[in-house]
Amino acid sequence: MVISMVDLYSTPIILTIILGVTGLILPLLDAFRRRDMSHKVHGSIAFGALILSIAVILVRIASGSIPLGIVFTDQVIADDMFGSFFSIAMLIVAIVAVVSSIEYMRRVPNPGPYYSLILLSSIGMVMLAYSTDLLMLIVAWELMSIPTYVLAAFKKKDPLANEAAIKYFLFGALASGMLIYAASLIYGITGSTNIAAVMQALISIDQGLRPLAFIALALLIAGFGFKMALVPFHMWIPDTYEGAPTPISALLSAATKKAGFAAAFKAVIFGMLVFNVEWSLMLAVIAVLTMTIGNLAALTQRSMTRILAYSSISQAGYMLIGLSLAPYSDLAMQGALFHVMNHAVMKSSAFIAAAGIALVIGTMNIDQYRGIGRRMPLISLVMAVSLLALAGVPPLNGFWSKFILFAAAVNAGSTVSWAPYLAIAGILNSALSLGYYAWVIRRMYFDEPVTIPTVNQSYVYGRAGVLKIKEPRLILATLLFALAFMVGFGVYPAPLIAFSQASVPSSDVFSLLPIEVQSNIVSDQQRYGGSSVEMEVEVEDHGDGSHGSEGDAATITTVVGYEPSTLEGEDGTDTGSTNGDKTDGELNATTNATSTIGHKP
Amino acid sequence: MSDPYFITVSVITIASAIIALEFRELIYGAIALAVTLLGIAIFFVLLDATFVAMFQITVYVGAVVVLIIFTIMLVRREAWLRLDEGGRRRVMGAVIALAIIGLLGALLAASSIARWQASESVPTLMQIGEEMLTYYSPAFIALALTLAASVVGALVLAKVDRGKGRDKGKGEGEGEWDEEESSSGFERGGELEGERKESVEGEER
Amino acid sequence: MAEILDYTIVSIILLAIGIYGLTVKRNFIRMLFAVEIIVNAANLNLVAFSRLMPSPNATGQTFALFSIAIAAAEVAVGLALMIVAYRIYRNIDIKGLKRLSG
Amino acid sequence: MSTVSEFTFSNFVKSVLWLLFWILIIVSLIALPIIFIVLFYVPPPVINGVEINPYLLLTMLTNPQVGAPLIRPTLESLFFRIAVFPGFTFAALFATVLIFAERKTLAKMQLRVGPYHAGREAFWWANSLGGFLQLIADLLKLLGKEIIVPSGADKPIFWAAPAVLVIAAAGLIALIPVAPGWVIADIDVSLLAVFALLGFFPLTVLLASYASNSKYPFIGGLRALYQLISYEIPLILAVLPIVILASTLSLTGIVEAQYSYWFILLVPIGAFVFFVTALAELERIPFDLPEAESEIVAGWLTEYSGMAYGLIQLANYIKMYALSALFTTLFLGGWIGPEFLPSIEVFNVQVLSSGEVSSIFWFTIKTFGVALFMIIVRGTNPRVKIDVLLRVGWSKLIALSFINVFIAVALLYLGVVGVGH
Repeated sequence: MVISMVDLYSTPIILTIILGVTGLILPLLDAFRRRDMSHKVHGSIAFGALILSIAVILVRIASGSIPLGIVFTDQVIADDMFGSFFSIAMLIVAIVAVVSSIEYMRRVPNPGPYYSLILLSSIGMVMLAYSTDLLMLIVAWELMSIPTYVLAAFKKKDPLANEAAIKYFLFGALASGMLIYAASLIYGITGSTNIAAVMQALISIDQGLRPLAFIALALLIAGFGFKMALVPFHMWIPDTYEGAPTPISALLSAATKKAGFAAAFKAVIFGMLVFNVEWSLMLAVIAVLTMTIGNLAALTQRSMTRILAYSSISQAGYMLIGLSLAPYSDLAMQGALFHVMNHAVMKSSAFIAAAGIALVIGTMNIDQYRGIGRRMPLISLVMAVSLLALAGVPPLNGFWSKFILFAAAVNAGSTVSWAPYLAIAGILNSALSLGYYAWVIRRMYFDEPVTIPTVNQSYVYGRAGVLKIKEPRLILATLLFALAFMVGFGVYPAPLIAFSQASVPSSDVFSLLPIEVQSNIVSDQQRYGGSSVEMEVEVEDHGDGSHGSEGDAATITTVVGYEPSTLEGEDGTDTGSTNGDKTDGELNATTNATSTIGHKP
Repeated sequence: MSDPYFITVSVITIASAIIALEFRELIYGAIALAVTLLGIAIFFVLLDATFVAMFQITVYVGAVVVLIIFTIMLVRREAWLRLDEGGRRRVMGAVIALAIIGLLGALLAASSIARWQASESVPTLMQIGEEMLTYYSPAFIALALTLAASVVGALVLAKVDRGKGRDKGKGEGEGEWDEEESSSGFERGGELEGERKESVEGEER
Repeated sequence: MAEILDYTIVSIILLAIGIYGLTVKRNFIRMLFAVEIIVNAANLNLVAFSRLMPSPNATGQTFALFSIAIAAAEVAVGLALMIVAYRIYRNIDIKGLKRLSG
Repeated sequence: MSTVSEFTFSNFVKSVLWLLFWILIIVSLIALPIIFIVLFYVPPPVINGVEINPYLLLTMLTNPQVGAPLIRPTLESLFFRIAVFPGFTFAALFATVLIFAERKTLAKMQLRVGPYHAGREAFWWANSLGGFLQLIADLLKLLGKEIIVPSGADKPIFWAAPAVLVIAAAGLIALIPVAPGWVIADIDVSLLAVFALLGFFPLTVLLASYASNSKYPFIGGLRALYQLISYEIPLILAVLPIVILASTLSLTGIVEAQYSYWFILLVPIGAFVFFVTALAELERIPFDLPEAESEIVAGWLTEYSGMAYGLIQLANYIKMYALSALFTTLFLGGWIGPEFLPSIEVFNVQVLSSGEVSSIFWFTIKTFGVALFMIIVRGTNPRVKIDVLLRVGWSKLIALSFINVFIAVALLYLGVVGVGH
């Protein structure tokens, strides 16, 4: 038996080293100095590490060495485009949270551990996105969750934060217990924890073991559902987002939730590939429920964080459309990924804007937002834009991802009859969500300014009566980045679409697997988007389906995706996408992607 | 099913799990939990996994239960710990639990694992070690970081912040919470009080 | 020697007890107990499968070791949260707990 | 109805006769039937193919030579091992000797004039054993004393704690190999099992201090918790290099790995750290903060009296024996030593081979030496402060044990020792 160590130069390992070393040094800096250093120092170090990590991912993508799509290997982590996509999304949110925390949390003691925990949590998210093994997935899941329990309670004297953290902790612990239980059942059925091996073993599963697989599937969906804020498991979301420090709410809503989706893609969509018929309708029902209940509850709220929390729940419903339709439509997963990236930016910018406003006027109550549009024009602008983007108003990026999702639903109508109803539900819900988004915007811009309570005098200048408000600079900087992202990709979404398209596998894998159950899976030359694409599923003799602690060499390499060389110039596109700029050249793949989008609906 | 050791241990384990949740004195609940965990460890021994069993005892009895009991002793006088649940709620919970047992048990019994034949080969300690340090090495790193994160987090939370230097007054005031204020509306309790206090201080300066 | 079905049934009973605890109890420490019971049920499953499946392998035991360590880390954080709560609520009464509703 | 009367000889005789009468009744009505039932229904033990029936036992009384071939199989039976030789009796005897040695050594070192007359006449031939009977007197005193349970105490825990301590300590001695093959529970992860059992002590101490419902025990219990938890980590880390060098978790395997070098020669830092942490683990001076009598009465032991206290002390000294034996096993080569003692033979049947006798001798001598060293440390050192204790434990000892681990790894890579001799 030869089990090779993991490649030390693969992206997740490099990221782990960068973020892990920084994350472990940060709290030690405090220990060796007599006085706490300020949030600025620690925050800058954390910011540097996160930027460096994103740069590493971009360089790796640019070098063309990362295989496209999702790769399942006989290792516990695989360096693929899917992981890179999610990592970039989550690291962007982490950066936003870090930068805004420098200002927002500046009086909370213990800055070292604070940023260290953010970094450790982002390692968890990154490893989660790259993991191809259930055990790795669960450990990364915990690495992501445990720091956030602490971060949510970081204001130790605030009972609200403590309550929020305790609630979050209990649901999180329940979720991880369920995941471990599900993984134990899957291990029992298949004899392995490697997702590729699980996938293969489930294809030829004994009929008598199917009930166990269903228990495992239900537990997996429930476990991930807690993090993804799906409807029967969403109870903790508003309280936690309200109680936690707002940058941490942004991190929770925009990053750990995405990690939940990444994990669900890996474990449910691919690990449980064989059962796609069984789970897709269930997921679709949950999706509609999630959207509707989230939106309805948001309508009744008066606190900005709670509105955003419920909106976050409803957005999870949109992403779930992508998950539920993944087997039936090429576009579904791509749309879901695109929406993941968009939602990461939109939601974090909305949270940070709320934090910026709260920093000055001292409240999250939207009734106090009257006339804030004139006093804090920039923050209000970003808030308005991100709310509109969340609602999916056309020239903004949120429109495109929702559009692709609904297109996927219509597209899948040819296979499953219920799919178009998802699109209808989604459109109706978008209209519904405009109800409360517009309410906030109305408060900000159309209501007369009253004497707003301005708690933080240091932001106020001018004489009494003509109060002007300085907008917090660092928060503003992150918000302007987000604004550029939202408007930029709203006007010109092609690069992001191409990136998300590069990160999803060809949908043929879904139609392929359940039919050809017993024999080896034939690799097939597929035409996709005008460029020749090769999807290969190599299965070398793997014995009983385990990666095997005994027996001979077991090599399972399941590559679901394209050859790296098919999309030329991918690098330029991606660099553009994360910097929030438009790229120069019209790329081959990009045009193809957009044209595909154009045809399908 | 005719193994007397197995039956004894499972009865003790399940009974003490119920006692852990239902016994009125929390500290006895913790002891019952320890018994449950020991019972699981004995199951591991019956399953020829001595290493896991010993690890379980070392971690759970040596650390986790001690921590739990320490916390219980620290906070045991607190009234809010003894929030009682209604009878209806309890009945509902019991129904849910029985439904889970019935449903999943039936599914299990229907599945083909009942016909599995146990093999003679036993996984050895060497295999565990090898797997952990080769195949699972990234997971091992992640686990190390998880433990580091939990230590950092627990220390930060448990530590009493005495304001130091520049941040003194502000840091303390930050999270302070005034009941009247925050129960009145939707406002955020914590930081706002702090901000307000801080602004007052700023004016004084 | 007990069969695999016996172990899984014990494990499912423990899972049900854990879920019962989490749905019924309103006491943080009890809920922590319930979580521990669930994790231990999963561990029992893992080790039982690892030994009694048709071709035994060590992965289940390795998994159980990982999950024990994870549970310990989780408990440490949970109890730290508890101590923070204790410091906050030491001076006030029970109604503080009702603040976050819905 | 008898009232309190003066002591007269006739009364005395009457009461003695009365007693005899009742004993006779009980024996004939209850004990005899039970004996017969046992004889009829319980199959007699079979040792080495020979059925040990009452007839054989009676024969042995007249002709001991018959029993000679059965001695060795009896020694190898599990019951004997648990109850007598490497097991409980041996450990308890060792503990008794340790208590006595401790008293004598401390008295010599600190010029204490103690009760040295008790037993001086009985042991007239060995002057230094004077005061030996004091131990028995202590035992009788503890047995006779009333056990006072404080009001408001948590009674079940209060009663169970000493028993759990003794059981955990007895579990420790089950794992220690005294000579080749002479170990009660020879499991392949016995070193880890030692740590698992050591984990019971802080828990029980904490519970006992909580159950006493009293201030000083509570303080003592918390101190014990801090101390035991913080010293368990360096203790485990100090043992890690041994596991690396011997590449086994079995104590027997570790001893066998030391036939060429004792591990104390390879990892002396580890031995030092282990010794210090073992002192802390035993709550002995200089780390006896949990029961610091000049500060908090007797710490978590304050409310215990009578035989409960005696049990706790027994557990403590058995634990002391176990940790000394563990030190011997891990660092001093366990039973390894030159074979020089003759074998033990009974009626020309060999009971213990020469190697076994020497092994037991060497093991006992080494263990006793380690224990004596602990006693000397106790006699010459003051108690440390709690903050010093924690700081030493968390920073210095852990750092030392990491250095130690690196040394072991370096030794392994330099090829000085290979994995698993």
